[in-house]
Amino acid sequence: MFDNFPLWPAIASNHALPVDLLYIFLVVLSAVMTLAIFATIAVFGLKYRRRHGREAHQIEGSLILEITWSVIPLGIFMVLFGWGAVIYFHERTPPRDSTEIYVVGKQWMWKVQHQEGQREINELHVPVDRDIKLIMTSQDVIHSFFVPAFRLKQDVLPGRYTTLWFHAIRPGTYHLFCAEYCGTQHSGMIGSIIVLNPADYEAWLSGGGGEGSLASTGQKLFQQLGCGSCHRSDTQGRGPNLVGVFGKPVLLDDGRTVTADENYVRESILNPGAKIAAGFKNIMPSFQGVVNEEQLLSLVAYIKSLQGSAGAPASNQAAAPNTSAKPRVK
Amino acid sequence: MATATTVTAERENYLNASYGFRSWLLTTDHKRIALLYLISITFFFFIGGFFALLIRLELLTPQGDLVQADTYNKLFSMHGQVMIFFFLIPAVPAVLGNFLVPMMIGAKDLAFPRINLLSWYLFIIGGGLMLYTILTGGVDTGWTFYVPLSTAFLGTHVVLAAVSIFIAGFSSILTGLNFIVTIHRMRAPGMTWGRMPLFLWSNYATAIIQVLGTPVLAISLSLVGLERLFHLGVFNPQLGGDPLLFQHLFWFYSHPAVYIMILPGMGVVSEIIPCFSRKRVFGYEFVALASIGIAVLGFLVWAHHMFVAGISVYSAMVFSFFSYLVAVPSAIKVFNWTATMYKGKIYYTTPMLYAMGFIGLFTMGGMTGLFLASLGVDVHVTDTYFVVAHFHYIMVGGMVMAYLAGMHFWWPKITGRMYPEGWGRLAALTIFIGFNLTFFPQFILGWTGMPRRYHAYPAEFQVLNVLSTAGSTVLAVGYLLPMVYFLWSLRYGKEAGDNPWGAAGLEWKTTSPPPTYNFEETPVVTWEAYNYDDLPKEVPVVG
Amino acid sequence: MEHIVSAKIYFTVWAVLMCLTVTTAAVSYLDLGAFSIVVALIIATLKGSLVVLFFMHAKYINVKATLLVILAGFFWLIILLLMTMTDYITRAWS
Amino acid sequence: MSDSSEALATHELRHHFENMEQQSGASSMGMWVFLITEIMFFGGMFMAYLAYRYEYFTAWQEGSQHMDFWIGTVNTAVLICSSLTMAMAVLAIQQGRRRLTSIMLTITLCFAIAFLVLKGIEYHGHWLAHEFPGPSFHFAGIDPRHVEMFFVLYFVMTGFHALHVLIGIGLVSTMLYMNERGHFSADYHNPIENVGLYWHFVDLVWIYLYPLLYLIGHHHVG
Ligand code: HEA
Ligand code: HEA
Ligand code: HEC
Ligand code: CUA
Ligand SMILES: [Cu+2]
Repeated sequence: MFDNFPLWPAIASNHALPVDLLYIFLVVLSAVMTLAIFATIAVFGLKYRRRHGREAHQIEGSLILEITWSVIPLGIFMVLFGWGAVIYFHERTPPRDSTEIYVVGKQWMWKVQHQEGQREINELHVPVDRDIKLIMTSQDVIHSFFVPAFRLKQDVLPGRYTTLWFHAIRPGTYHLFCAEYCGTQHSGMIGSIIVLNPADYEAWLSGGGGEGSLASTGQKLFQQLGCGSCHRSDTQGRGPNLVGVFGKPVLLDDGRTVTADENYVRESILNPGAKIAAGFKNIMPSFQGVVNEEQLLSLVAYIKSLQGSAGAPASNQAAAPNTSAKPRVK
Repeated sequence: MATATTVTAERENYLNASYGFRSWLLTTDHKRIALLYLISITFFFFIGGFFALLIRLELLTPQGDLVQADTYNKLFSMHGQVMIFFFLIPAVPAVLGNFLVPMMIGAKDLAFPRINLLSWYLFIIGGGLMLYTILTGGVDTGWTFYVPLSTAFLGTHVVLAAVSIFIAGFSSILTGLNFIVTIHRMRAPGMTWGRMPLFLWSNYATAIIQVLGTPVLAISLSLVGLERLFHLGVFNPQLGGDPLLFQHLFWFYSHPAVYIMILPGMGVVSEIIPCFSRKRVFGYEFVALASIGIAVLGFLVWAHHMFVAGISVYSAMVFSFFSYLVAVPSAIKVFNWTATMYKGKIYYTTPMLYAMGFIGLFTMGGMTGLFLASLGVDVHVTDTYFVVAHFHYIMVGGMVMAYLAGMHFWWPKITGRMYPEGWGRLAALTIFIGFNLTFFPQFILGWTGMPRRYHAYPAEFQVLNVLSTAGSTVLAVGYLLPMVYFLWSLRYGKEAGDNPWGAAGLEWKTTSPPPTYNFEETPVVTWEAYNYDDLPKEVPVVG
Repeated sequence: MEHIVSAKIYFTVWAVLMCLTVTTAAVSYLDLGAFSIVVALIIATLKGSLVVLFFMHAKYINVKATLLVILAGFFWLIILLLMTMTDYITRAWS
Repeated sequence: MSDSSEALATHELRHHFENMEQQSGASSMGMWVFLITEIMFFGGMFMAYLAYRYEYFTAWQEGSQHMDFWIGTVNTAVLICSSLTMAMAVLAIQQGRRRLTSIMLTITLCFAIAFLVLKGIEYHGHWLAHEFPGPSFHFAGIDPRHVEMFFVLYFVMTGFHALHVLIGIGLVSTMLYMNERGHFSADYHNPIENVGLYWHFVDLVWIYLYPLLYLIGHHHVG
């Protein structure tokens, strides 16, 4: 709004408007209520200020008034609750076919990997008018991905994936902040979100020196780590066939069923024993300390890409030693 | 009124009953312990305020130029920890509560006087450790100690700070324990629950929270300590530990703790407004029960601090819902205080000015709490200056004002002297103006997206930050004033007399300052609370 | 004023507690699936109640407020456990 | 001792109470309030246990199988017996039988020490089996990391419990000493009662720790 004295953050995503509306409602509501209370105090204060010869009237209270001023606020509060919850629910349910982008936070930078293979640091290029879903994790402490212009924020946790989705509506460059205190350079963990027109975005995509798509990086890794020696595209492997697993329910050997989402795949690679697929033995080694967060994400992307008949896992690749993988940076 | 500053042969009271350091440091008199607390927390308030001023100075310019990033992080961490655990939590309960609870129910002392003294010593040990932490390099965890940052990534005195807060927590538990037992078991004949001043109700509610919440803080800090010292990583993500579990445990205490920090202030205001309106409080039962309601419901809302932390969507909704429920009793209180002024006879004394300031600023702070409790809006404003403004409105605008209101109101009882009224009003006004100038801009900063705990910030936020810093200097002057004139009044203040305000309440029925055992003989209560129809129609000192 | 519980009651309670301990230990040899923890906790709660009621005299306390204190303790414990579990249990839903 | 009788007099009714009943009522209520803070303190650990057991079901089963079932069971019995003797100590002093009180307190102490010794043996066994969390932790079975978490909680919970036993030993010893010096009588024995309450509480915590740690996975080895 004003360069030096902003009163309103830019409005740049589909979430901005609903949040702003609720916010405006809240501002008006509380301004009215606060002014009403200030005014009442002022009026009483003047009208009944001490004067000689006037005495206070003793009043016990009034049940009707008490009920009124409990029930009416309660009603208003319930509206606020419902309204806020609806917005939140919408913010937390990404549309099915959103474009996925992977984000890793670490002290004190944001690392971004696109499906197409582009990598960025402290910058995120996204096209306007497309549903984008961010899948995020942290390499060390808790960070928080905050884009004021999108009215969005989500903590980024070590050991787990959290997600965020939006639909940018206006090209431009916007602030990206880390909003969870994460140590010395917390305030330096900032960057920009660059929202591009579709054409500019295509240009940007082709310009960047990507090393092949993320899934293909994952595929290479899959081969290097020897995953394929157990996970084959037929039913003969010692491990389950991973084609088509992602997004489906998996029956575990203790009888429970879980959905194979990003967190499940992640846990399966780092702590295979925690949840064992029914019908298999717990023979898969843990890859904790062998793959870092970014490699993990590429594996996830790869396993996700194994939908139906598309690229089957490389089946007869010999088990390669793990040395080629970079040790996990700490 | 006696204007003489000449010391007439004084009656024996708790101040002159005995002399010497020993008689203070080994005292079990609740009134003396209250004074020990008063001195200690005032000291910590100025330390915390000093850090606040440094924070504000750093934020005068967008670049991080005054102090290093690490230093800045220590500043806000220690500001938060000192202000919360060593100033605001003990402020009203341990000073005014200690002084007044036994007197208001007509008892000679708290139920466990020695435990009361022990609680002060624990406070001092905890405080001493905190000072040691500060002097030997400080701690930069934020006041929230979030893991795994605090357990695995920081090289500062995390364990020391945690231990100091653990110990201070015990002191707080013991105060609460004492109040609960005292209020249950020590009431004078005729002092039924329905006749208790609202100050007691709110301190009772506070005590419930102290007793039931603080141990959970103790265990969560212990677990942080164990993880740092012995690799017992309950929250360690490498072992599948969940950082959110720490947050659940921390906020299970720390949200109710915000009510530890406001309920006693509400109690103070519930005494002052009737007194200076010369009438009964409006809707006594509702104000009393609202305190208990806040204490209980306050335990059901903690995860509203975690809406973007990665908790489940459904759980977030449950906690948002309860956050709105807990706002209802606060609303009831605000309306009842306002209604108490209706058809009263209103005196603009210093305590009353503070109390009115409290209502206004608490309302604003509470209302912005409703913004935060709303899931959709909180996602945007959480961890921004909007939150910082919200809680300073309640804690500084609300509670510190209430604390000052109470100090002025009971100063004559505590010391037997009046403070200078003109200066008092001037200070109240200065604080009100300085406060709003400091913290109102922060709402806008937060809404436009400035994150909290930022050592440096984008240039467009500068103007509002400058305003805020300017305000904080006004505020500093405002807080120094009472320090000066309170000390002045100890010697030169007018003698107060037993009941200068013509106020209800047993504490005004004894002498000022009160004798060691409070009453010559145990009073028998035959009247309702706030019986202003039986009291002087005018405030004696004002006329 | 204060209630004196007879030694006989103490010994009976003690005997029951010992029996329950043996029972719960014995039952642990059976594979009851998900129920084994349920059974174990029911027995523990029985034992706990006996300790609180008799050894700790809760049954004989005539001060209502003290009873309230005890109930509050357990009630708040349940708040802590239940409300936190609302998060863990529903995390997988979305 | 001459000052002990004086102490007796001042201990009987402290100045700020109206009468003995008010004093002893306040004292036992105060103790209960203290105990519920203890409930919440342990509650935090039970919370951690519950959340992780929910998430890492198998690992909890596994970990529990590596508990020393017999020591755990015997220790449960030891604590129950100590609770009985503690209760008897309170009963004895209520009846003014000082000597019996001392005997009962002494037996309680013996049980408490036995508990700690057994616990120590158990810890030692875990140490030898590389079951102490940290760099030396080693576990061959399924899901070692989460099993390590089980052991973390095991040590934290039993460790804090053992600390309480230790404090209990200190308190019971103090009572024993004071009783020998003649501080207590049928009319005045609040401290013993409160220590009794404390001691039963320590037992109560163990009554829950025992199934949660030792029994949940036991049948697999049985
Ligand atoms: C004394 C301290 C205190 C008090 C009393 C409160 C009271 C409230 N607080 Fe606040 N809060 C804090 C101190 C306090 N808070 C602190 C310190 C933090 C930050 C911690 C940190 O992260 O460092 C915080 C953070 C905080 C958050 C988390 C923000 C975030 O980090 O994302 C939330 C979210 O729900 C919240 C909500 C509330 C609500 C709903 C109340 C309610 O109780 C308020 C109820 C009062 C009113 C509503 C006003 C009076 C009502 C009326 C006049 C009725 C009329 C109104 C209508 C009809 C609309 N607070
Ligand atoms: C009781 C609680 C309390 C109180 C009273 C205050 C009082 C003040 N607070 Fe603070 N504040 C917190 C609790 C409190 N605060 C908490 C919990 C946090 C969060 C910490 C965290 O993020 O972890 C916080 C954070 C916080 C921040 C955000 C820091 C950040 O996120 O980067 C800011 C910034 O402006 C701030 C400012 C102030 C100011 C200007 C005051 C003023 O009101 C202070 C006025 C008082 C004085 C100015 C004292 C006057 C004394 C002198 C003038 C003498 C000088 C002293 C000596 C020479 C020894 N506080
Ligand atoms: C020694 C054989 C082996 C190797 C090598 C191996 N796995 Fe596995 N994997 C298994 C077995 C067996 C299972 C099923 C049991 C289980 O869930 O632990 C499994 C399960 C999985 C699952 C869960 C699938 C489902 O249907 O539940 C994923 C995902 C997975 N592995 C990925 C990988 C990746 C990625 C690698 C390489 C980095 C890898 N695996 C290496 C044997 C192996
Ligand atoms: Cu990363 Cu703050
Ligand atoms: Cu809160």
